[in-house]
Amino acid sequence: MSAIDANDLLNTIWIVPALPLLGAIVLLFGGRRIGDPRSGWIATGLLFAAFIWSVVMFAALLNLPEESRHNTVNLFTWLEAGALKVDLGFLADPLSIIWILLVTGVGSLIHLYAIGYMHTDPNFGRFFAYFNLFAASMLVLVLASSFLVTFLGWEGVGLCSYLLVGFWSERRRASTASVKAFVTNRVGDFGFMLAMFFIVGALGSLDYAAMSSKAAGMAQSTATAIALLLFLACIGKSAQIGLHIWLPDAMEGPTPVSALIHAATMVTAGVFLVCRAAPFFERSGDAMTVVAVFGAITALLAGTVALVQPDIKRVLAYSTISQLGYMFVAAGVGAYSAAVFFVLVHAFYKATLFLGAGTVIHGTDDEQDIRHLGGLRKYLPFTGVAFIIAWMSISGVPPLAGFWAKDAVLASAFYAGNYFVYAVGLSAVALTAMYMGRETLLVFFGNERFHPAVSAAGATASTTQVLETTAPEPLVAVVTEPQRAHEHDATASPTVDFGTDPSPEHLSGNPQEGTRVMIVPVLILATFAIFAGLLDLPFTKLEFLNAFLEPVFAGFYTPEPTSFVSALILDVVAVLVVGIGIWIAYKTYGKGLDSTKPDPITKRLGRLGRLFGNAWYYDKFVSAAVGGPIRKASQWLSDVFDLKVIDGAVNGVAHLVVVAARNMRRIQTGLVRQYAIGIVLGTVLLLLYALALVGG
Amino acid sequence: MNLAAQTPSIDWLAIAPVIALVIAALVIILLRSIVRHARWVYGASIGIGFAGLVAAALFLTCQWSEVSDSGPFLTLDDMVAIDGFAVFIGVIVLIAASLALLLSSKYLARQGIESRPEYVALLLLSAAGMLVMSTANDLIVVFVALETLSIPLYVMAAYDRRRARSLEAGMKYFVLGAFASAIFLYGIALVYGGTGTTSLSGIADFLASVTLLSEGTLIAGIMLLLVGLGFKIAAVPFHMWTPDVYDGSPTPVTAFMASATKAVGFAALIRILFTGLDLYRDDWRPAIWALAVLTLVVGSVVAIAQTDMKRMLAYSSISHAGYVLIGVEAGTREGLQSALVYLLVYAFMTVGSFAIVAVIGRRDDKHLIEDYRGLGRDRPVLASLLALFLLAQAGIPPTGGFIAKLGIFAAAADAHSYSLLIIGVVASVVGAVFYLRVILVMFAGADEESDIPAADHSRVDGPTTAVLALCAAFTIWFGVLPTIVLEFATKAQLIF
Amino acid sequence: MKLTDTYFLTFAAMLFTIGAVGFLVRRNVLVMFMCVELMLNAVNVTFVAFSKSLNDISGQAIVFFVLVVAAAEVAVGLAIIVAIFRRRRGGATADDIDLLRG
Amino acid sequence: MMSDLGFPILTALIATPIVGALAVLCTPSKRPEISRAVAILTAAATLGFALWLLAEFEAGVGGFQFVEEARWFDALGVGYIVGVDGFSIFMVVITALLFPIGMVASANIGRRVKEYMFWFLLLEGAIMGIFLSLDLIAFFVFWEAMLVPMYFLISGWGSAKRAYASMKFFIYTALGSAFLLAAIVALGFLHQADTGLLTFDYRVLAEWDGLAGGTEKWLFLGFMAAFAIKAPLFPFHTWLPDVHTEAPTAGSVVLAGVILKMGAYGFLRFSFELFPSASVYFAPLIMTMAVIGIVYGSIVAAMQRDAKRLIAFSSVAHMGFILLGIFSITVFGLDGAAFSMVSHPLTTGSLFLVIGMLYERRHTRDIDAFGGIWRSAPILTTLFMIAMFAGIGLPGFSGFIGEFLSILGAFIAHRWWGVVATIGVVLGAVYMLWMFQRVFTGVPNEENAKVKDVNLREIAVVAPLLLISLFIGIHPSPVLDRIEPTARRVINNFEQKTDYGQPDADRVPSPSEIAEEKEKIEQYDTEGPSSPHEDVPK
Amino acid sequence: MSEVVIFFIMASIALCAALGVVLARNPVHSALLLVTVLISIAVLFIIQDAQLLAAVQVIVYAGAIVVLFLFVIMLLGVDEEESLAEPVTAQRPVAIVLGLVVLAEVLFLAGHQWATGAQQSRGSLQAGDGGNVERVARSLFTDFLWPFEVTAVLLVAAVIGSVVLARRSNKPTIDDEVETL
Repeated sequence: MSAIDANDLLNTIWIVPALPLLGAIVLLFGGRRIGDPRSGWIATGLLFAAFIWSVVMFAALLNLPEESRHNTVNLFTWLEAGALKVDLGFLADPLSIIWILLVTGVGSLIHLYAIGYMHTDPNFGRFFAYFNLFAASMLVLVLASSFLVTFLGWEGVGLCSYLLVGFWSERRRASTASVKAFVTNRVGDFGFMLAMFFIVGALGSLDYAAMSSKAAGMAQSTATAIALLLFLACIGKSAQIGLHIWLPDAMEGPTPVSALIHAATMVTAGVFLVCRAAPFFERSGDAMTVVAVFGAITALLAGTVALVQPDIKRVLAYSTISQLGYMFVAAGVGAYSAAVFFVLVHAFYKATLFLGAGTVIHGTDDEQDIRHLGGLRKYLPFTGVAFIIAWMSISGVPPLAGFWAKDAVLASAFYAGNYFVYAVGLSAVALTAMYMGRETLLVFFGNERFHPAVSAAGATASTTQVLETTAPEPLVAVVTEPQRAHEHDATASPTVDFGTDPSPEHLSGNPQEGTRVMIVPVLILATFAIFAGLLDLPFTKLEFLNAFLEPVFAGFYTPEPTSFVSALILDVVAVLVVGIGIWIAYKTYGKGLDSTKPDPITKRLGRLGRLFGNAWYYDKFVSAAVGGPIRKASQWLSDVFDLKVIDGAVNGVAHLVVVAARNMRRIQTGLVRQYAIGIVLGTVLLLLYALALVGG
Repeated sequence: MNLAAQTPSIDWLAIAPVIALVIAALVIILLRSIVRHARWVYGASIGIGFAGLVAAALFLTCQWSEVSDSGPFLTLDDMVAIDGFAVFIGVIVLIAASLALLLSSKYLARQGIESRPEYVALLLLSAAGMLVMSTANDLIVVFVALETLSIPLYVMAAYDRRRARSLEAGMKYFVLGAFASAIFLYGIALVYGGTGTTSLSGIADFLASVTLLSEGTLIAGIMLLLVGLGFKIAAVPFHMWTPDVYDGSPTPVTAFMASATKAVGFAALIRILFTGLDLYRDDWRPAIWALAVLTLVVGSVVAIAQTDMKRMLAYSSISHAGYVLIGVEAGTREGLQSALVYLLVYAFMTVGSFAIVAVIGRRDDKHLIEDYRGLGRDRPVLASLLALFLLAQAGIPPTGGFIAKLGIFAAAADAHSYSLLIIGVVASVVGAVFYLRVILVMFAGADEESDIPAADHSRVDGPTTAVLALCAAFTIWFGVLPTIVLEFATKAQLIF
Repeated sequence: MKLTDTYFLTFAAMLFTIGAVGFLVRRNVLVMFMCVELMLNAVNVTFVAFSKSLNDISGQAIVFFVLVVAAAEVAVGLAIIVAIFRRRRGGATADDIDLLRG
Repeated sequence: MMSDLGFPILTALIATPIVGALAVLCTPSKRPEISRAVAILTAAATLGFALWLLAEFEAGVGGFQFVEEARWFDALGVGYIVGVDGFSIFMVVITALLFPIGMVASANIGRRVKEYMFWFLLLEGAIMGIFLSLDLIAFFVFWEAMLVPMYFLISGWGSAKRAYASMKFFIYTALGSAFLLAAIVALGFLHQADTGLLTFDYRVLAEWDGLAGGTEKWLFLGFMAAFAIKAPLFPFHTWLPDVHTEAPTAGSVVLAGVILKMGAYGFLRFSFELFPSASVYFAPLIMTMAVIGIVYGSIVAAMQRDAKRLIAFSSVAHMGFILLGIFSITVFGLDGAAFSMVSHPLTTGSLFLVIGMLYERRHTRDIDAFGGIWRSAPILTTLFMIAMFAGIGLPGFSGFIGEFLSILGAFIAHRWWGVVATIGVVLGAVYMLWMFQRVFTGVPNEENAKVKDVNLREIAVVAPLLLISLFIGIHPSPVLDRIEPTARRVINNFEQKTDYGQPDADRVPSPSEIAEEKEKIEQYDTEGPSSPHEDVPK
Repeated sequence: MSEVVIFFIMASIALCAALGVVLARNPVHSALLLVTVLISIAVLFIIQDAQLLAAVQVIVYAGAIVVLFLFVIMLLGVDEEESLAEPVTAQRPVAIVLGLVVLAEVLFLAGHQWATGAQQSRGSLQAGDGGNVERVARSLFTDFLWPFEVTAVLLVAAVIGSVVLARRSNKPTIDDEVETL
């Protein structure tokens, strides 16, 4: 295959997003008719076809000489106004190809899993329509040849996230969480849009090509502004500290959604954007430090919160936030390929974890509280194995994939000289090992706390109902429905599920292992979670990924190990930290939990436990602000300012005229002599004017 | 003794319209005194009345062609000025008189009013006085004409003698009218003292040739003249009779008063100010400005608080006077034209409105706006016509009212009277409030079952139908294709 | 002391004022008419005085028209009053005639 | 340059609805279906003309096309002049589109159908006149005449407080128009005083350059009074919620879709070219008010309990974007505003139509009375959702293009206004999604569970709007290509008549610059990124 | 000098009588005082060279108009004393103040030089043949021919109007109000 052929082939890259888009359209209109399993297979099949095509694209790209491994195909001019011209174009370069492989590959597996998971859902077809639409949007996002097209995908994935989180629309918490997710993301989009405006202002174009060629020559302050604004978008999309509050709530969506969108792909779009817009970050310098520090702090804080969460998916959600922090650390210190590496690896093990959690939930009649589970590896052998592998991988146990990825990030931070970030990241590693250990041990090991025999109270209400009625109201609900929020005053705390003591639920029968369509993807992903490290081992010859990505980040400074010894020392330190984490988890939870007693970790942490459990009270603070002063101010604007002041001014003027009319009408007494007074008065005034004329 | 030799030359064409009307009136009176109780006398008098009006109109046409061909002229020792302006006002007067006569023809019988033939005669005599007024080139003629047109109106206002309201209207109109006339007359006296003549052209010549060192007498006189004329055109603060008199008078009389009297009042005002006191333009313009502002504001605002249809229309007619005053204030040729056009369009709009009021009026002679509730449902055509006239009065395009107002505003802009322009446009919005309220009552109130008894919706008689058709046709026609009338007005210039 | 027109005119103005004020303060319609007559007479004096000082005959001629008008007005005005009295006996008080107002 | 069809198509656009209205008047009252059919046919014919016009309209021409001229009344220098350019062409098409849709959507109007259709068609004729007139007086005639049918529509077929609403609408907007009339008249006569020619021909007056600065500002304010109220610009918006709430569905659609645009159109068409330096002078003020309107409208919208009121306030916010774009005085901003003027009718129209359908089913607009509609009426919900996302400016829908370009223009011209306006984009999602959540999600109560899903007619009413929105959202060039030459013409006018210069980023590069640019990119394509720069992070 | 005396006497009488017209309780007294005013003015006319007018003043005004007044007063039987109490608050002081202001304004405006007009614009008072009567008559029939003719119309209208209004009606009145009038 010659180079020209490869370019021609790459010009068909639009097929990759087109396939799932086609699926989305077909299923949106015909999903109901096509029916339960078939829609799922269509969606999965189309996405898998897209994966195949992505592989073809990958091959085509590899066929190009390294320095010209980028190909832009413009489908048509999207927006042409003034000096701005934006084509709907797709850029194929190593970065985007890696990403589409990830999206289509992991996506296909999760699609497959969802066929089993969503089985018997009344809106099965619609679910897959949204799922496919998400895949298409995500592919557009990463394949885009310009910021605006990326933004198209960016908003598209936000939309799909909204639709999927709120998929079970009759659940109030789900719909609220979906709104929260969308709105919080929009806050980030604020940054994205402003960044685009800045870019148009500075470069006159939104194309990545223009960025690459011109960013280096632009003013540093502008670059910093652009980079920070873009990072704001990333904070929103990737749930970094400040705008992270939507992600835990987004767990209200079906579990495959959490796996695909809120773990593997969409949330990593922020990392993608930082990599894609690296020229700005590089030009700025300061912005990179911000990114790294932000990432490190996020990694640490989210880890602390994950430590005490009782909900199986929320632990994973905070874990995701934390892991995303690592990715930004990597990007922030200039180790872009490490960031991408981490994204890939994280996708594998986090998807495994989520799907595993989904199987657990699915198999235990929607039980999500890890304190009510335990010993499940007996009942869910495959899932259990996969989950444990993923736990090991995420914790960074060598030689699983997670170890390499985490090591690459931390080492880069260290080599970049950012020791603060390194230290914070390292402590987060310990936390990761601890909370994942806690979760895995509580779910798959120890005593079986779900069993009716063990149940102390023997409550009859089903979990879903409990969730519906007594669950704390999420943030947005506080704003929209204060009266309802007051109904649950006792539990009207923010989104963080924390503090309710174990109250075992009743489960009829034993937990069920998932069907085959659910097990297979989990196992495949678990396999990747073991071996994905091979993609980019820290040995010069084995840095496949790094080498592949090299052309994209060519010219940027990359932190490199100063010596083999230092690298080794760092590795050892990391492994030690991981070991400590796992050891603590095992000491605490190895034997399961006594369901009549509170979670031991809260006791051990004391006040800190409450702080962590309430997610540093950040959600509470936001709720209080939005539900309190902001809501009051808005209400005042609406009820007082608009109605009384502005409308009041309008109606007041009208009223004044009417009052004047009534009063003037009263002068008309019907008495003819008074009318004559009017005439004389007029005469007096006219003569007065005459006097003024003559006298003046 | 040699008197005959010095009688002034008489251009009979100049006074022929007046004579036609007077003769018609006299014939009616004669007929009435000869055949006292025959039923046909009233019918015949209406016929004679129309004959007189048509004859007058024909003479006016002749005058128009005369003026167009050989220019305007003065006659009867400069007492009578025949110019385009006079003819235009004459046309308005004749149109108003004809419409009022049409309206009255069945109304009088329906209301059981006596002495109907005399009514026709008085209408004609009043119209004759108006024609005199429109051509008057001497303050004395203005005064005499003013009385000639007013005295029949006083009587006609009180014509429904069995109703206290009608009598009260006549009484108030008369008492205040006499009072205002006395002031007006004092004004004439002072102007006479100031200039030595009462002839408008004489005054103009005098002022042009002499620079007055002491102009106090003259200016005081001018102001008093403004009082007298302000009363006739119902300018604030000389307007207070208007609502009461319009309310109490028989509705066709109100229509006639509102349309024709206002027109000739303005005719006299314009002629005095433009012809006689042209040099004092800068002095009288602020006075007119103040009158216009007061009239616009009071007329528009007080109308909002009215609950009676006729009173509401009375206040609206006051505000219309304000618009015409804007045109007068401009003091330009354009201002004059716009005032003329406005008066013409206003005549149709207001007569149309009162025609409907005359039909809808209840037996007890009140005209509450509430009585119109549901009219849109019961009498859609009538309600639509009233809506049309009201919208036209509000100046909403594409009715004639808009073009008329546009002309006024254009004149103000042309004369740089921006303050009046602004006040005028705002007043027109305030005015829209009360017109719309009536429309709202008629249409929006149609669905609700109201316990207010439906007004006495009598059948619309033929002549009234004709009036409504004419008024509506003109209102729309002028709104859409105003060229002909506007060109007519362009030619209707004052002699000086 | 020469008798100038100022005397007459000032006198006329005073008479006019008395008439006007009388019109405003009296409630009897007939007396109100008489006050209007006072005003008209004041105007007549004015015309005559001006006629004299301007040495112009027209001032005197005009007074005739005023007289005629005054007579006609009185005739009609009194007729109206008679008509009102026909309808309702009682004092000729202007203040009582106030059906129309507002 | 000037296209000529040999057929007075613009007059046909104005006259067809009016003639149709008269025809409707002649139909028997007792056979409403005949009135309805005549009316819909008329509106469809008008749409046909509009589409023909669109097809014949020459893209790439900034000036007026299809100009027809006739004398009207010379005494006041008034003529009948009609013409279209890039700004008006789409307003005409949108008007022609929304009216038949509104009529079809008015199937629930059961009483006095004849009158309803009569007024509706008259309204269409008047609005066409507004967008086509090139004579200021003729423009004003249509501008003011439009009030009457709208007044009758609201007061006759509105809901409970219709009397108040219709009166407020009429008086408040007429008050603004009053100043417009004063300014028009004054302008015409100032021109006459300067040149001796009395005319209200927009093209002539736009050419004229003899206004003193102070006068120009006053006249601008006069025009602004009308346009700002109609648009409505904060704080002149309070008539809008009341009127929207009370108006019948089709009335709301037209009101939000077209009538609000008249204000923005007025600024674009008249204020800019007649008073360029005053426009520049007042631009910051108006941009400030527009930005306040964006944020304020969004916040207040969020607090509404009445669904139509909420959308009304959203219109305040959206009009804020449009006005912001206009007064950025950049090609971006004008493009964006003019594009939004096409897009907003589509989205807000759809929203009003769907809310109207809900109202027909539940007879309430109280948001809290709804809930769980998704289960009972999924297709209706889907329609609403699409309209909602189109409305909040999701890329891919038309709303985004308009908002993006408007804010971009504002950002380039006055950075901080752009920043605040962008906050409005965030807020836009807030209120719409909350409303969606409250109305459509959750478990329906007994009454909401009985809500019927939309029928085919109702889908047919909304779907075209959404499809067009989607189409021009993905492929906006057909619209932008026609708008932009006119936008450039206006900007050029600014640059010629005032010392205004548009920001660099918005200046279209010269061919040589473009070539240079291309070279650079090609260079990058072949050689990769340029050499690393110095300040590398540690 | 004697003219001055006559003027002051007559003017004082006229003003006092005029005040009497306004202040008299009985309308008959007012009418009689009005006659006094009219006659005093007739005297003033004589010293102003308006002999014809003086005569006409006495004949028409005093003889006809005031008699008409008296006639109506008697006819209607309203010749009793009436209260001069003022029911309308402030009407009286306002009227007096306004009246005085008008007077002051006129005097200020015109006072220092009343007659500023052209001399003899329509013929002199003294020149020409014939006496005052003839000269006035000539002016009436030449200069003022047209208003003179119009007054004929005016009088016709007044006659018709008076007759119509004063005629006794045989139809019942309409009680359109609670009978206040």
